[in-house]
Amino acid sequence: MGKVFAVLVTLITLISIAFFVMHTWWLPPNISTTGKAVDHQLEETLIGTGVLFLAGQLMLGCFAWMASGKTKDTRAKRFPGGATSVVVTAIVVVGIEIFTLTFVGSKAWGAIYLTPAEPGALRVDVQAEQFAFYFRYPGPDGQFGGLHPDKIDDGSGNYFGLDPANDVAARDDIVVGSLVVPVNRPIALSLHSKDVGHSFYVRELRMQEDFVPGLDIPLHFTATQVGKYEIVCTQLCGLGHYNMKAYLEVMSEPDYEQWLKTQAGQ
Amino acid sequence: MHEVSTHPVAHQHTAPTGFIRKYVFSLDHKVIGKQYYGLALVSVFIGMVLSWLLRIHLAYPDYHIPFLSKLSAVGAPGGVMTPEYYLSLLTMHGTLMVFFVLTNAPFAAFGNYFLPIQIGAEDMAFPRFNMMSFWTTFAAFVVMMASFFVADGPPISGWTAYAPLSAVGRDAGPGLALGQDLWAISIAIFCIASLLGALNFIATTLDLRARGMSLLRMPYSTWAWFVTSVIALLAFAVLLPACVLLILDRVAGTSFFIPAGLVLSDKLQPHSGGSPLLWQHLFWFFGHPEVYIAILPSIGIIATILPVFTRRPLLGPKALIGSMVAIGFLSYMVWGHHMFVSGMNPFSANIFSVPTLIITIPATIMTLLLTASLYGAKMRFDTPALFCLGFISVFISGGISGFYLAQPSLDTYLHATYFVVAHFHFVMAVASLFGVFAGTYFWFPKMFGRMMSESLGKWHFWLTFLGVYCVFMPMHYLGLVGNVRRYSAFVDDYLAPLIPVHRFITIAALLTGAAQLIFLWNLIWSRFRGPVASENPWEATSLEWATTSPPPFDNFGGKHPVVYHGPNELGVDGPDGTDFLMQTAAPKSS
Amino acid sequence: MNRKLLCLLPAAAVIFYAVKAGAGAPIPPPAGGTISGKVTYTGTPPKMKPIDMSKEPTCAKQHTTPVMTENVTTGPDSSLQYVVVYISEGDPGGAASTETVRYDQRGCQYLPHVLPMQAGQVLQIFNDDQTSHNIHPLAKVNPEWNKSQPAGSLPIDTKYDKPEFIPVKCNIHPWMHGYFVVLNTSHYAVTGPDGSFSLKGLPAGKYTVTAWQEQYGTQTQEVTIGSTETKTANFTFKALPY
Amino acid sequence: MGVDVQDAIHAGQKLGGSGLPPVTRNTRLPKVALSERPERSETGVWIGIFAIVMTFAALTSAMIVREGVALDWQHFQLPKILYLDTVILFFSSWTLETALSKLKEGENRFSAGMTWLAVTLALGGMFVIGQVVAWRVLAGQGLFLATNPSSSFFYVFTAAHALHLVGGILGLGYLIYKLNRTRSAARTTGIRATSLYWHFMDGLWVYLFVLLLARM
Repeated sequence: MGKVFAVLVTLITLISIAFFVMHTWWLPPNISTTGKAVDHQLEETLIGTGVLFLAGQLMLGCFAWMASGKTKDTRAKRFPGGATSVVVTAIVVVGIEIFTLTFVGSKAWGAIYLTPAEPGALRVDVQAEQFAFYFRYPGPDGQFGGLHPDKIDDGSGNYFGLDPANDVAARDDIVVGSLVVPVNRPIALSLHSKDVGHSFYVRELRMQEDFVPGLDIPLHFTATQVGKYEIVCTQLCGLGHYNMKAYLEVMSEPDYEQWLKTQAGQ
Repeated sequence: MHEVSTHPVAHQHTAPTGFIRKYVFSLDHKVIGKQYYGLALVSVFIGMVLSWLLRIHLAYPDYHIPFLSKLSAVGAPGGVMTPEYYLSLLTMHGTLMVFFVLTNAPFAAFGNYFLPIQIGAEDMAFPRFNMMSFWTTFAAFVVMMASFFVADGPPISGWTAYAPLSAVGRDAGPGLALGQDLWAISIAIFCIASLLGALNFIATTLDLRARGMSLLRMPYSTWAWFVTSVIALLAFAVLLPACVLLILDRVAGTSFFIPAGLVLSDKLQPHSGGSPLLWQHLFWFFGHPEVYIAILPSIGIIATILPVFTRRPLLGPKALIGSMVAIGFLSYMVWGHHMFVSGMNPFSANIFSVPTLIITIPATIMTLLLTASLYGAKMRFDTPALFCLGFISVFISGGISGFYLAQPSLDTYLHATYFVVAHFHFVMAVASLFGVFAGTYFWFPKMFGRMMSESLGKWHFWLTFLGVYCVFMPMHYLGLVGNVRRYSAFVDDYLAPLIPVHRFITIAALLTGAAQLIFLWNLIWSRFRGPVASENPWEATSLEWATTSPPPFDNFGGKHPVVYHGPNELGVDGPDGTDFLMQTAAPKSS
Repeated sequence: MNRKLLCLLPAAAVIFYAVKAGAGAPIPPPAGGTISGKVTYTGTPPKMKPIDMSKEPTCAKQHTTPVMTENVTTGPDSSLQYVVVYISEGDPGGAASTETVRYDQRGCQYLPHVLPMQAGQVLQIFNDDQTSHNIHPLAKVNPEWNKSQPAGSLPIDTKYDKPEFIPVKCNIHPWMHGYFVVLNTSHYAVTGPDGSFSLKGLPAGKYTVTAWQEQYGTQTQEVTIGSTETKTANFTFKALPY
Repeated sequence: MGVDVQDAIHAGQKLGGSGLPPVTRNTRLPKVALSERPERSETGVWIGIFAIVMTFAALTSAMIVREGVALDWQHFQLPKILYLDTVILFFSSWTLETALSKLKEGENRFSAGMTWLAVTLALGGMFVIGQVVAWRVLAGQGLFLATNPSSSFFYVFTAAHALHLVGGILGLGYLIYKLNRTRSAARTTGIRATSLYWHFMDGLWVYLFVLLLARM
């Protein structure tokens, strides 16, 4: 019985690890300047924990195997070093693991969340609502119009609650359904929600941040690859949660300028 | 064996007569324990069926399930789930499993039945409170179930009920009107019940220990229940006011969690200034300790059972107990790791991540102690033993993924993906349930006086063990691809290729679930047909095995056990050729 | 067997066309008077905005030209579309018509944008898209409900008993916006792209005709007509750029 | 590992030698001046106190956070009657103590003790009524539960405390009823538990009152 268990555990462990090693299912390539550190961190963790996982399961398996054998004197074999060795090993091994991970990891985290966006960054105002993202560019005047929740009217496409009648800055604001940004240019997002909690998740940016109703949350990134990527909501926000998405379109500088012109025209 | 002492262990009360007092409103902790177990059993099977429905919908979105349209014509027109009904069932699955199964089965059920016996008491410290706490829990259960039958179904805000989604009411979507009210009320009631229960456990452990039962002589399970009840006492004491504030926001128009200027369903909400993050902080201050409320009792149960089958004392009893206490203590400093990307100050993420990683140390110590205790043993592979081994394996698997989620820098990618689902199902749900299974196979003879079928038990183990790995291991891969959880359908371009993986998981889940029917059948069959159990069939040392199976009303037939040893007297030269000493074994006076 | 079938084919064809012709036969014009007219605006109406459906590819690819918002839909020589014109007073009313009103969700748009119906008349809502929709009529007088309709599921049958202008929105696709206009009368019309309308089959009498536009509200006119007379009633709304 | 087993066995043999097993120390309780072994009910109250402290701590932090996140916090004057209430509750603690001392003195002072208990009960009732009056006063000023976060928290805090105090009143009532039956303090349990809870309620109120004074 113990032998069966040992074999089964070993098989499960090896198969599980195999899929990790073979990258059968894997992250999409990173396209942000801060993402590299995250990927590096992930590799570190994968190796470290992979070893622990393998060691733990195999140890369990092989002890179970031994335990099913013919051991005459039960007092004969004690775990070398007894409890103390176990405790010490745990503290040392896991301790080292933790120390290195925190040390390296906090840098990766800091680069994304603790450093402010460059002053020259392109500002985009992001509003999440049930169940879509809308993006606002300041328009030719470089000014964002003020927001008035009481003016919000999806029927007339006024998703943000702008007041063009009285607010000149709001008149040329560009509101679109996808986030279009120039490549290699720092982008500074300001996340705010119209109704409930949502989240901004772009796998390729290695980034996720919640929209919290009542707060404006800053988030900044620099995309290094031209292309079209999905922005999805990861915070349960209601019945359309699964369908709440938008596209991040990273364009070359000229394409972006062209796009901006056409938008301003409408 | 027993020594009669005049030391007042528990107040004398006589066995009740009459069905109601005996089986329904009973003061007997053993009956109450069974009642908790029954409630957990009902909940776990409802929860399991819900998970089946969810899995089927994910893998085969267009598959018609006629029975669903019976359950809710609105929620599943023609047997196909609407997105909101998927979320309703998801919420109920989570709520039932976390509160009514993982909190009730290993802690309330087994704790109620065995904590007093293991410390040599006649009953709980406050039998009336004990009865109240069960029936309050039952009331909570009924209220929760009622939400299935209200107009637009159970709430869709998940078991974490994040505000403002859970707070603004019907404008936020179906299920968030009456359904969410019932949810909040039910949880509030559940908190009261758990507080009563925890209070009772603590008082019992402190006051009613038999003569000679020093704290360090208590079995690990008792220790686990004791530590858990302390955690529960403080955790539910925070969730309760949180629920009250939520209910006030919903029904009384206050603004604790709802900020100003929210527009839902084209209506400007009449609230101002509330803080959604406040709910998250209050909830997770309860929510994370809740994880340990679910897992610690199982660890204790495993640590109690394993030595009985390795026939040797567990490695480092003090280290194990110390780790439990350490975890209980640390569990209050880590709640923020659920909120790394919640929009709270990113500095605090680094701060919360440290204790979160540190808490893995006591966890590792416990796992290693359990594993190392197998070394060089001659093991008896009865079903409880197998589930002990299974527990260690899944606990390792689930614990490992904790390393990832404890790091903010990785959480930015993995948060709210199936990686998280895999993590907490392994470490919290499956591990805890393996503890419950082990406990059931181990204590069933004591509870019902009959052994459970070994062959059925073994089938149950192998299928379940293999099954859970097939169900939850692939979810790690889904998480790495960035498959978001709580989606009722996968419409994103990058999710379509993952559907086959989801199909595999669904089929595995259905089969694993079916394997649980073997367990259910085993319970029923053994209850009536199982071979009659002796007083101490497993040759264990703790006090519950020093009385008849099942124990008499006052547990020890009027005697007051006196304890001479710790629970670790295994692999020693016991009386008449046995290899163990009961805790009550009087030392040879030579 | 096959030959028989072949012989039958022409016959079948003949019958088929006969039936079709019968169906297509001109219906005699309804007795009673007619009120017709045109709805226009003065001033500058707001510019309709293009709707970005990229979120829902199955819908986006159904539209070659971008779909515009429809809250103030204008036509040639300053005509206004989607204005509901109906008899608000003078119509004795009577039992609700038995024919069902059809409301479609196609290409992530509500068709029609404005749907008038008689109180008590059966309303059938269809989802013709490959995606789940959600219908949430924000009724205040009538009961409010909010249901999702997965792709390929049965139509939703419902009705409204009290007259009301009900905004309808899809919770899944925020841009989907329309109106149910529940009326006490069976005499109503919605202005077409050229802003014209006509209320036919009115018994002789004195009527109050009301025109309703979702953004600019209502206007009324008194009209008296004889049994077969046709009168004109034009409405003009004042439009603002914002 | 083996060490542990050996220890235990030795311990066992030592026991065997001395014959008497060690008696469990049952006074593992928060420090409290007690002559005799504590009653179980007292342990229960102590544990309950921890839970209640936790609850009010949670509410307090919630209030501080809530006051910080938005600018909509309006300060208002606490109703004057709360000062009176505070005095009443203080006084009730004192009457309770006198009652207990009288009861301890023995059978001859029993009825006096009972009278003081009744007084305490009455004072407790007066306090609750006082709180209700305070709510009426605020309502009179147009400050209702949902008017403003400050008023919301005021009602929540006072109501939560009043609810717990009602529990104390019921306990006290039950104690009086039992004493009346047994006619003796010696054979009645739960006296010290009740007084402990009552004094805790008193202290809790003082904390709340100061807190509310500072924040409202």
